[in-house]
Amino acid sequence: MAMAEAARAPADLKAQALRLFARKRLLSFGAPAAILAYFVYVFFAFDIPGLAERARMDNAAILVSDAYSYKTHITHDNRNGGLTMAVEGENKGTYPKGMIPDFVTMTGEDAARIALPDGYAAEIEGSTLRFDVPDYGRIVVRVEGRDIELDLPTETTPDWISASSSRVDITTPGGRAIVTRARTEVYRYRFGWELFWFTLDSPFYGKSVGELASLAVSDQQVRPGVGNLAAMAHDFWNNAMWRHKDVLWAIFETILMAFLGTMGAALVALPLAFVAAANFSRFASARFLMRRFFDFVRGVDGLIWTIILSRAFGPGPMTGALAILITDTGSFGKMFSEALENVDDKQIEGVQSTGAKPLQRYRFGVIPQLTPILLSQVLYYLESNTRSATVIGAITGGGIGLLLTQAIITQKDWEEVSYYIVLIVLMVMFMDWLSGVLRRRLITGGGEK
Amino acid sequence: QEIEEFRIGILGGENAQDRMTSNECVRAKTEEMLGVPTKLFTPADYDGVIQGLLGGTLDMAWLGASAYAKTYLTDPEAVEPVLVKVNVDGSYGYHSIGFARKDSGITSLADMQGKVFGFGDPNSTSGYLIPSIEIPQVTGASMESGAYFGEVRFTGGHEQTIVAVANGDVDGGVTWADGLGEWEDGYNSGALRKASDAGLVDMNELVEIWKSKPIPEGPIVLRKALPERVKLEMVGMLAAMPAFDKECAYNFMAGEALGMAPIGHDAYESIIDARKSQM
Amino acid sequence: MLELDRLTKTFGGRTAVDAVTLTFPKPAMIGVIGASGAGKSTLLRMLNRLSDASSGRILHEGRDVTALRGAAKRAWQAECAMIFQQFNLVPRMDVVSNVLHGTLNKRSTLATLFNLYPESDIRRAIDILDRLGIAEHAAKRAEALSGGQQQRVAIARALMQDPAIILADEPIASLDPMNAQIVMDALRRIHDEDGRMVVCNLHTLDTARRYCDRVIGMRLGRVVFDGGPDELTTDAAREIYGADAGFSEAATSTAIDALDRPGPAAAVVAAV
Amino acid sequence: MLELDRLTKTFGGRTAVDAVTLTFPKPAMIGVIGASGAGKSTLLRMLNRLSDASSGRILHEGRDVTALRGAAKRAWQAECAMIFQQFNLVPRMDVVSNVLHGTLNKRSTLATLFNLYPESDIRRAIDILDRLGIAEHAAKRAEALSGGQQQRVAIARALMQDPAIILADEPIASLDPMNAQIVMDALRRIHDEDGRMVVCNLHTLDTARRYCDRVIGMRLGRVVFDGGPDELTTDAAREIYGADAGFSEAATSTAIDALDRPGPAAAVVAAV
Amino acid sequence: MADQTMSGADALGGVDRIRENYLAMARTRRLYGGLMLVVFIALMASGFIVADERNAGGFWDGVLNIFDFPAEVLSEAREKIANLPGLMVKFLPSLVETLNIAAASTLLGAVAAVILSLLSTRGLARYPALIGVFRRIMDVMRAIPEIVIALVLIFVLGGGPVPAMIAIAFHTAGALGKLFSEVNENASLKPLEGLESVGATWPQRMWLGVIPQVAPNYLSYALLRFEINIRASAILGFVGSGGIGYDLRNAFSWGQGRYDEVAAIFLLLFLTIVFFDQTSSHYRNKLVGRV
Ligand SMILES: Nc1ncnc2c1ncn2[C@@H]1O[C@H](COP(=O)(O)OP(=O)(O)OP(=O)(O)O)[C@@H](O)[C@H]1O
Ligand SMILES: Nc1ncnc2c1ncn2[C@@H]1O[C@H](COP(=O)(O)OP(=O)(O)OP(=O)(O)O)[C@@H](O)[C@H]1O
Ligand SMILES: [Mg+2]
Ligand SMILES: [Mg+2]
Repeated sequence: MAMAEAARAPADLKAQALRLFARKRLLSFGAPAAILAYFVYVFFAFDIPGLAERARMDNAAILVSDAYSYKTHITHDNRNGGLTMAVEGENKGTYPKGMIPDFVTMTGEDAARIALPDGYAAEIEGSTLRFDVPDYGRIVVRVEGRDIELDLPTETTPDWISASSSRVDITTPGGRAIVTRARTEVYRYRFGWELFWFTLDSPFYGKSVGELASLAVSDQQVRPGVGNLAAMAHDFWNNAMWRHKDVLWAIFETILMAFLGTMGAALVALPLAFVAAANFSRFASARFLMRRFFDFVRGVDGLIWTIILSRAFGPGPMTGALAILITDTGSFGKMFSEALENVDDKQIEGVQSTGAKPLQRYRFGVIPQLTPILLSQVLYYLESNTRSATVIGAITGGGIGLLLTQAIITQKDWEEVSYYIVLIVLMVMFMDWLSGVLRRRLITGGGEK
Repeated sequence: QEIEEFRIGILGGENAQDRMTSNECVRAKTEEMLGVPTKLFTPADYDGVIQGLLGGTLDMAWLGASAYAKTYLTDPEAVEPVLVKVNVDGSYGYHSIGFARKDSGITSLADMQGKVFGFGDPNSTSGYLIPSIEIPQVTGASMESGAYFGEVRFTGGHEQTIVAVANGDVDGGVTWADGLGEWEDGYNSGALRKASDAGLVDMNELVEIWKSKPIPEGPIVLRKALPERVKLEMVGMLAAMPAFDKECAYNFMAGEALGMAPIGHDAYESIIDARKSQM
Repeated sequence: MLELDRLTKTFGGRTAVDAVTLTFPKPAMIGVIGASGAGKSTLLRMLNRLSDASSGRILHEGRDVTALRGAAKRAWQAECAMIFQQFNLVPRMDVVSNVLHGTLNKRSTLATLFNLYPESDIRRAIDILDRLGIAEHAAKRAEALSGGQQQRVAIARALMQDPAIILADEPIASLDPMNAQIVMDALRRIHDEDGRMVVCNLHTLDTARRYCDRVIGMRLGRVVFDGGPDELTTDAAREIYGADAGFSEAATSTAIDALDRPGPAAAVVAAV
Repeated sequence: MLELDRLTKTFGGRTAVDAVTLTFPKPAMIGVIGASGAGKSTLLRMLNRLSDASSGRILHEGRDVTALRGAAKRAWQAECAMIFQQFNLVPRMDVVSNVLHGTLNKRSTLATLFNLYPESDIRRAIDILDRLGIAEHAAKRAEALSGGQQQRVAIARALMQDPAIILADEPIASLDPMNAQIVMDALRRIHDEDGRMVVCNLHTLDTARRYCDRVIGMRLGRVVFDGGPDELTTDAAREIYGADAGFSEAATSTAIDALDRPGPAAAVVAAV
Repeated sequence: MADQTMSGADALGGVDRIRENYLAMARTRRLYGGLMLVVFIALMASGFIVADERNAGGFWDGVLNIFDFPAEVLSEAREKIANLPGLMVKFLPSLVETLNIAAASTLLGAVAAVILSLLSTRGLARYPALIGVFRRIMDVMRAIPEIVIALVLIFVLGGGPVPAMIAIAFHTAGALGKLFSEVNENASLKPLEGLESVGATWPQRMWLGVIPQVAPNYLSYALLRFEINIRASAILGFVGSGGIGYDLRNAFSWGQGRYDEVAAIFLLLFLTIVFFDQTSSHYRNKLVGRV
């Protein structure tokens, strides 16, 4: 039995082990403690206690509810008279003459009753608004000359009514009403993205899927001279509210920026990488300069290149593509030159020994070794640049990034914001999938291009 | 000499799509008149349009006064102002409006001492240039953070300023309005009106704390290098538009207006001086 | 007292362990032999509850072990230590930490995540390592040790659990004959000195004969042999391995003295 | 007629090849032997113009090869094919493409960059592969082949160059004895059938003796032996390798029949 | 002259068949290769034309003026070169804020990524049935650009560093989660089984069995991410999230007269990025070399 090989007394070993654990403990507490201390610092540096106060949860509620619901405005012009009904209060969503939403009943020339959910109801009659709230009673708001009069069933004004002599704002779960001297407005909220498929002026508006399908196959042309399917496609494509055409173009522009930028950068970086690679470049100074050049264009972010280029090229996708191209030339240049430094000289020598010309040497001795690394990097960047292109587009480029940031900044079209976000996520996931597929096929499968 | 296409730049303030929509009829008319493809561009901020004009990649834009001043100061030969919008009452101008939340108790600039103040875009006339000159005249101190206000920030644009004030992110801010009509409506036109109409803010909850002297409306500018014929045709069409296409004019000018009046560089000398003083 | 009652495990359509019924009235050193795929590992994994039985029961001191869930199951695992062919240590951690993992079940999760083991445990770990003759490597990383040393660390971890039962799944299959002997000696000594039950899957008959009190032979998931080491004749072995007359025991031997035997055995030893 | 005239190569202060003067009046199969670092590879690399000589000249048919530059130098390389110990193929490309690299010097750069080789070249490449017994692997990637097969592809590439001289730098050092024999047989056959000159660096004396018409021994950059294979006695070998009396030829042998010899040789073969 | 012992081809139906097969293969490959090249060139060319068309300024007109803007900035910066050191000091706090955003979000994101990746690796997952769910969660987190979350959060939380931090951390969790789970897949399961056999709980198995194996790779990826996040955090400043990006945007936007500020901020930012880039790649090489 070889148990006597212990050279040192167990007591010694125990002390040693205890010291080891003391050290380990210090580390296992020290590291989290350092991180925790850092977070405490950040907590105060970022003023997070103050943030809790400033956070506007009601804004969040608007955002969320607006993202999946829409409102229909019923507006009475208190100066000139006349009722208009419009989805989101927008011109493009205005109900044409003779068409009214299903929850409105016209009770006169300038009067309408508006059914609201949960037993709420509103009635506009000229410049008078009657608003019924279940378990509370009827609120009457009248515009009288320069003043607005408010009649409440209770003595005190509840906190969901904001009233001054020139403006009354009633916000209830059933709907919202705002009266100013200029106009009386009632909002009714509904679930969904209204007019997503067809706008009110399209003959296909309001039809169910079944009806549309049967229309699509019937020969009876809704719009004479155009096939029904083509008419539907046209109306959807040119939807003035959601502008699917522009949005799709924007997505395309974004992908275009990423594609042109990435591929262009790869093409530019490849020859430059040879200059920066120690085993291919004879002049140390050229190598050094090329490396610093790579560091420089990479260090200046794509976004800043966009700004710099915007003078020469103006707004548009070309500017964005060039910005990506410039930044990634740096990234690719660095990676390719590292890959070049790791190439196997044996293959090059083999080709060289046959009397091959320098270009042939690179083509057969170097490129086949480089292709897998090159392709996988390029495809990886293609995916990640789709995201960068979204950001760059937000500043000058154009594309979906611009649409998105603008929609966010106006802070009211949250349903469009969610539409764009969904599209962006799908776009990036698609590019991710595509680059994965290409990577697998080109690198493991097809061999030499 | 001839041009191959005509490019119009549009300043921010609205959803990019809405901006395209509002200006679509002008684009169509231009295309028809000049007989070359005409395109609209909607960069994200003022600077995007200015760079486009300076680089010669945009041919026309409707600038703010300060943005024009920047263009002029960078390159006097880049663009020339040609037209300006005239309000219904015949004036051409608007105001920079300082405002705060009612529940903050702030009612004037005096209450803002030590508080956080928000500008909009650095190239905005009403959101930065004019208040940065006129407010120190009231407070008697500079606009540096800590000099009078506790902190001075740029929010990035008029819309952001309004939300920042409503959120309590900044205590007071400046934006633009025509100064006509009622405060409760957010005046007749301007950023406040839009925000209020969108249900973003309740004007009952905001108070006006400061109002600038009238600011000259920004000019429509054309690239100087354009052929004279093109310039003349464009000026003629825009000036005549309110007469022959009311709706297009309404969309283009973002509201009711009397029309367009010719204007030259001289009208903006004072703004240029103002801008120079900030450099 | 450990009882297996019609213990069965099926993978898909395949039955790996087929209604095994066995009774172990008192702690003993038990060897389980059988051809590759006979179900030895599966049996041990069910005992330790690393895999769940498809049917049948395991009773320990009258308690149904197969029915345990969550913390109770983990407590059983702590009572019934497992030693693996590939040692299954954490290679980048030092030896003492690996041994201390034997106490994980007893200590609070949070404390162990921060390396807070009681000092007494550390002392005991070193004692156990010393008993197995590898105390001097206490502070080294497990990956820096030889196979035989790593297996002894694994045994130390098992002992650290202070288990009633030690299960060893081919503990010497990855070891050279020299280390194999050291490890088997250690297991036997643990049984002799501590009176723990040791169940040991073995590939080689002579090891089973030499070290075990009782040998169980498995074939295609069933128990086909159960008896003392002396009853394990060549015929019995043929039965267990389903081998023909050409079966030569030496071909699978890992005992050191096999090296001295003549013939092709030497070459095979090197290949094991 | 190939002549080396005081050919010298220094690396920094070190002289790798030291004023080597040799004359090869007619194509023959020549073996170059010598200890590691003797300068064999350097010599061959200078012949192929992969490295430049520090001083001295190489004359081929009266032409000074050392002075060639640019296209003329590449034309010389095409005339004087090189085979490497590690094959130096492009592993990700198929076998035929690798063989076709032998024509790179003759074809236009642009066409070859796009892999556009004349069909007649492709036919010839496959004929050559067939001659070397590996035509059936024509469409595989080079990396998918065994070492011996890869070396034959390298020989095929050399033949594709239709060279006057074939230089082979330890062509069998990475191969097992079986493949070594196949490759050496192929080289010899090329010499015999096509009448090309073959210069072959070798590690092993018996290979040199068996295959070569003339053997050159190098030591520390100098030629210390030059004669027929029969003159290569054990004493001569001691001189070349600077070895003491303990030198045993068998220790470096790679010939297949070495396997049958008694003694420790067998073990050493496996280690080579 | 073919030597029978060497010609293996005869057995397989002759060298002719091999030759024809190879020639056919070479032809199809040439065709596909050519086709791919043509498609690629066509894509690049048409993409270029479309982008050029949709851009305000054309590529060829612009290329000549590419240095106009930088020249303008540089000439002003050169005039006021004396201001630069002072300005750099002035903007240091902003830089620190940017770095803090990057560091805090990398830390938060990495912690979330570790958990997500463990939950979504086969063999390690706590709830194997939910692996797909966690993977999709990571995909979505990765797909949303930071700017989107930041802008939405600014609306709710107001401007400042917190929206940027959350946005970057969110994206980081998804991006690192994917990389981490690839690392996890290569971790040996043996130590885990060993720990399971002693009755260790899931957190114990992960912390003591997996983390020691994968920590160097984790760290290396996290460092790379930190580098990326510094840029991201600077960019988010552009849209109102504070830090150095905010100052840079304002200075850039104002233009002439503040180009010295632009130069100072730019220099500061650039040096920082290069500094972290170099240090992190140094340490990454060390870490991965050690494994
Ligand atoms: N996880 C599993 N999934 C499917 N089948 C399994 C699994 N584990 C074991 N098996 C099957 O169960 C049978 C018994 O396997 P087991 O590993 O218990 O045999 P063994 O006697 O330990 O063999 P060895 O000596 O090779 O370790 C085999 O047929 C094996 O293929
Ligand atoms: N590129 C080089 N730079 C510096 N020294 C070199 C270089 N190539 C070879 N040498 C040196 O020149 C000498 C001869 O090397 P060479 O490779 O020609 O020997 P060899 O006989 O081929 O040896 P081996 O059998 O190991 O291949 C050696 O001392 C070697 O270290
Ligand atoms: Mg087993
Ligand atoms: Mg050599």
